[in-house]
Amino acid sequence: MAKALGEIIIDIEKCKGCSLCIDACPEEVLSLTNKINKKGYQYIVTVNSNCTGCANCALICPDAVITVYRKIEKSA
Amino acid sequence: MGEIKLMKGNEALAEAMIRAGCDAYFGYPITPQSEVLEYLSKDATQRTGMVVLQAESEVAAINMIYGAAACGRRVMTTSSSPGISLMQEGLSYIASAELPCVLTNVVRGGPGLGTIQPSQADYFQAVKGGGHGDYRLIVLAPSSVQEMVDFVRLSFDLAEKYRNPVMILADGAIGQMMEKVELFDQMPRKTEFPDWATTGKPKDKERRYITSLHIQPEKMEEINKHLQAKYKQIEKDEVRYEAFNLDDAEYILTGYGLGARICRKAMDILREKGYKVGLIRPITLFPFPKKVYKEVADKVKGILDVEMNSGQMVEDVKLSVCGKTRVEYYGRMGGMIPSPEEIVENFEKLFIKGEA
Amino acid sequence: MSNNIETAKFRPEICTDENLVYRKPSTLLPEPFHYCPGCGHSTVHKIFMEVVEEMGIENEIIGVAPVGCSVFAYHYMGVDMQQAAHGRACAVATGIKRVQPDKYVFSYQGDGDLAAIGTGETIHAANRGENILVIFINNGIYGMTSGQMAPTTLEGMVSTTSPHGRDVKTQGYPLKMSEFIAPLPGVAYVTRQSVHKPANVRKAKKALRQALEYQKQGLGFCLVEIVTNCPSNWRMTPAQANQYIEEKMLAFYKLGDIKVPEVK
Amino acid sequence: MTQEALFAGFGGQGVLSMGQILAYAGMIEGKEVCWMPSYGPEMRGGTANCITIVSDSAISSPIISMYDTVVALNQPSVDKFESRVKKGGNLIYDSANILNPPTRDDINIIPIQGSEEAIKLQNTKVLNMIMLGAFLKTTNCVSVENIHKALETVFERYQKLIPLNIKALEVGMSYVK
Repeated sequence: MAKALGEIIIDIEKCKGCSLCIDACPEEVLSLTNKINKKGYQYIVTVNSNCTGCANCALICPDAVITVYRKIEKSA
Repeated sequence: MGEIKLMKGNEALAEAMIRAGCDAYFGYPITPQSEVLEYLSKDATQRTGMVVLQAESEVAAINMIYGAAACGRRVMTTSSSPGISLMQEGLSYIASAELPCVLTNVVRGGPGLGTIQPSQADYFQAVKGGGHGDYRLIVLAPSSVQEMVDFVRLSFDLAEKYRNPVMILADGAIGQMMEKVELFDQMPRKTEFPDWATTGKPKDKERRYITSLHIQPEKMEEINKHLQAKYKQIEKDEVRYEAFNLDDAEYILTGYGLGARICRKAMDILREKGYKVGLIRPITLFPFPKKVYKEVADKVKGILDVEMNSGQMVEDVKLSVCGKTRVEYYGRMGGMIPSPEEIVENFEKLFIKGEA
Repeated sequence: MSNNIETAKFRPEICTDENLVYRKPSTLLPEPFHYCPGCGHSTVHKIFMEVVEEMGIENEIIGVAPVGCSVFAYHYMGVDMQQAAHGRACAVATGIKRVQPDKYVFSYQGDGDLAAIGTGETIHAANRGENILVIFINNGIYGMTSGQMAPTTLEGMVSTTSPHGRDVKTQGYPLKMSEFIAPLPGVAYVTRQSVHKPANVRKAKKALRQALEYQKQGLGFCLVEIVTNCPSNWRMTPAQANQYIEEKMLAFYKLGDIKVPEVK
Repeated sequence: MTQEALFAGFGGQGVLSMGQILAYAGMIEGKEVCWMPSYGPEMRGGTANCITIVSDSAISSPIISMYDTVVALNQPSVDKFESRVKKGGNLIYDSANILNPPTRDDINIIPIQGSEEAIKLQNTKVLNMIMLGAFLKTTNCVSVENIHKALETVFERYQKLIPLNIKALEVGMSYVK
């Protein structure tokens, strides 16, 4: 069976912390930090490596701050 | 003494409108005056029964004003520069049909969509008649939140006295800032309406009609002559201004609205520096207080006109002094506000150091 | 890579070009959106620019920005654009299209702009069958001027000029512009979409692409209405606002195609 | 006596209400007051500031370029307004998230650990009141009692928030000797 390995890169200075991606992620990969960026917003970070690269977060992200990668790994 | 409150200029204007017994308000959202419609939407109708309606556009709003004013009601609208431009057609009709109404322009920087920051760039439009044809608005320029209140009542009185539209020419800063205001008591709404108003044909009188179309030029000239005579009368009787330190003044600062407030601080700084500076603040921009300028022109070395535009009122100041003294202009445009220090610096540059 | 970017912590080996699934479209300019957190305007800008990038038409399209929150659309959409007076976008777009019929032309308008002050221009452009795309953002409120009632505000919905909830007796009924415009013979395609869920984002993007394809075929006026949120003026979090779309807005503004061109 | 103050920070930090509460208190105290906001289209985030003038005599210009006191709640505000404090005036700032603190030596620089204290009070929204407390103790421009009265007006519909805000005010005051 093939397994999808995903990874995302977040442009934290453009993130406004709206958190829509957190709800959109089926794998609960994302969370809001306590830190704030230069614009004064708390931003999102990844908190685990469960990402499958489904890109739901990037689709819902209004500010296009998320870049998504996905690698299909064939398991034995 | 009336009720004292801390209020935003736009809200104070709206409160004054309710208390002045206004019958109807029609408006459309535009920054920086949207608070007027918002404030009235809260409970104006519950308080006095007045009509408050958000129109679909400024074009619609001014024509709603036309309709309601022609019924003899106390009506008012407010907007900001681009919206006021849209109202010009309606205003020309209203002026021609001699309908009393009050409108407020909370001016923002232009031209075009411009900016939402305070400006005085609509002086020409307001004072010289922004729509087509030979007409004038009575134009009042408040320089404090208190005057936003006081001028509402005054405007209704003037509008009804002369059957002419009155404009309160404020700016974004006066609309948005909060100051202490004393409010007048609630006035009753009118129950009797003028003879000319279209309230349904009276049984024993002629029916009335309101129009600005007079296809025969002879008739249209008559209307124009009548309007011009009215404007002359207004110029004779309704001039209002404020003046400070004219007695010993060697120089005059002049400006209106917010500009005049800033000039007052500049005058204080200049007086501390030892210059004998006075201040003239026109309150009515039409009718323009020509006489006071003419009188000081003989005594002073120069007048510095300060405006938040490219120099519009300065033309009226120059016409008033007829070349008898030097008139200079300093100002900022596009929503920028001159600081008192800037005015002082430019005053010294122009008049003291002589680098014109 | 800039320090400002949170790099992948766990598996950087996945982040290679061949594994790229989604990145910001090149047609979207680097300027950060001025929109509030969670605002649907940003989402629509983003997907529309994706469509432009995918169709490879960034040099053949001219857009019109309205008055309203999206007045700054030209700061973000990396294509030639004009800014129009309040409500006049369809007239401006007509001017552009008539002198350059071989270019794609779109206007991007909010509900205040399109359905209040600009109703006349919108209806007449539609009725003339102007071969343009109108993207109509319906969030039931005036955003830029901070939360006044719009023509599309739902019955009972609170705004700063309907603080007791919209009273249809004195303030009129919410206006379904799409249904209103669809019957006009010059109109080719009318659809209503939303961007409050990932699946809806995909569909909305498809509809925008479809509309541009129709324009290419010269079929006439296309209107893509997108029901979206205004978290700031609805006084909600972005998540609550999207929930409100699901429960309230979509109950009145039904999603789906309202008119599609007849297949010849 | 006249106090010309500027309050600046991110939108949503309660910057405008700080200035308003001061203006209300000044009015209650029988003084002349003027509150002037910077206003813009962006509702959340972005920067916001307001000028509040409290004076014993009539206020001429509501627009000023130099301030007796600047209260800055973030780095952009410190950067922008440090140079706009009058010589001998005060710059009060929240020291959290400040990488480049102010450097002038001809003004009183007063760092307040406002954000930390707000977290201790379990409500980050009271940062503005902590800073206002520091402002009051520094300038003495209105009495604390009148600020309390002003809060009753401003929080007309949210009376239950008043005790927390008063506590925050006190915390801020305790920072200034």
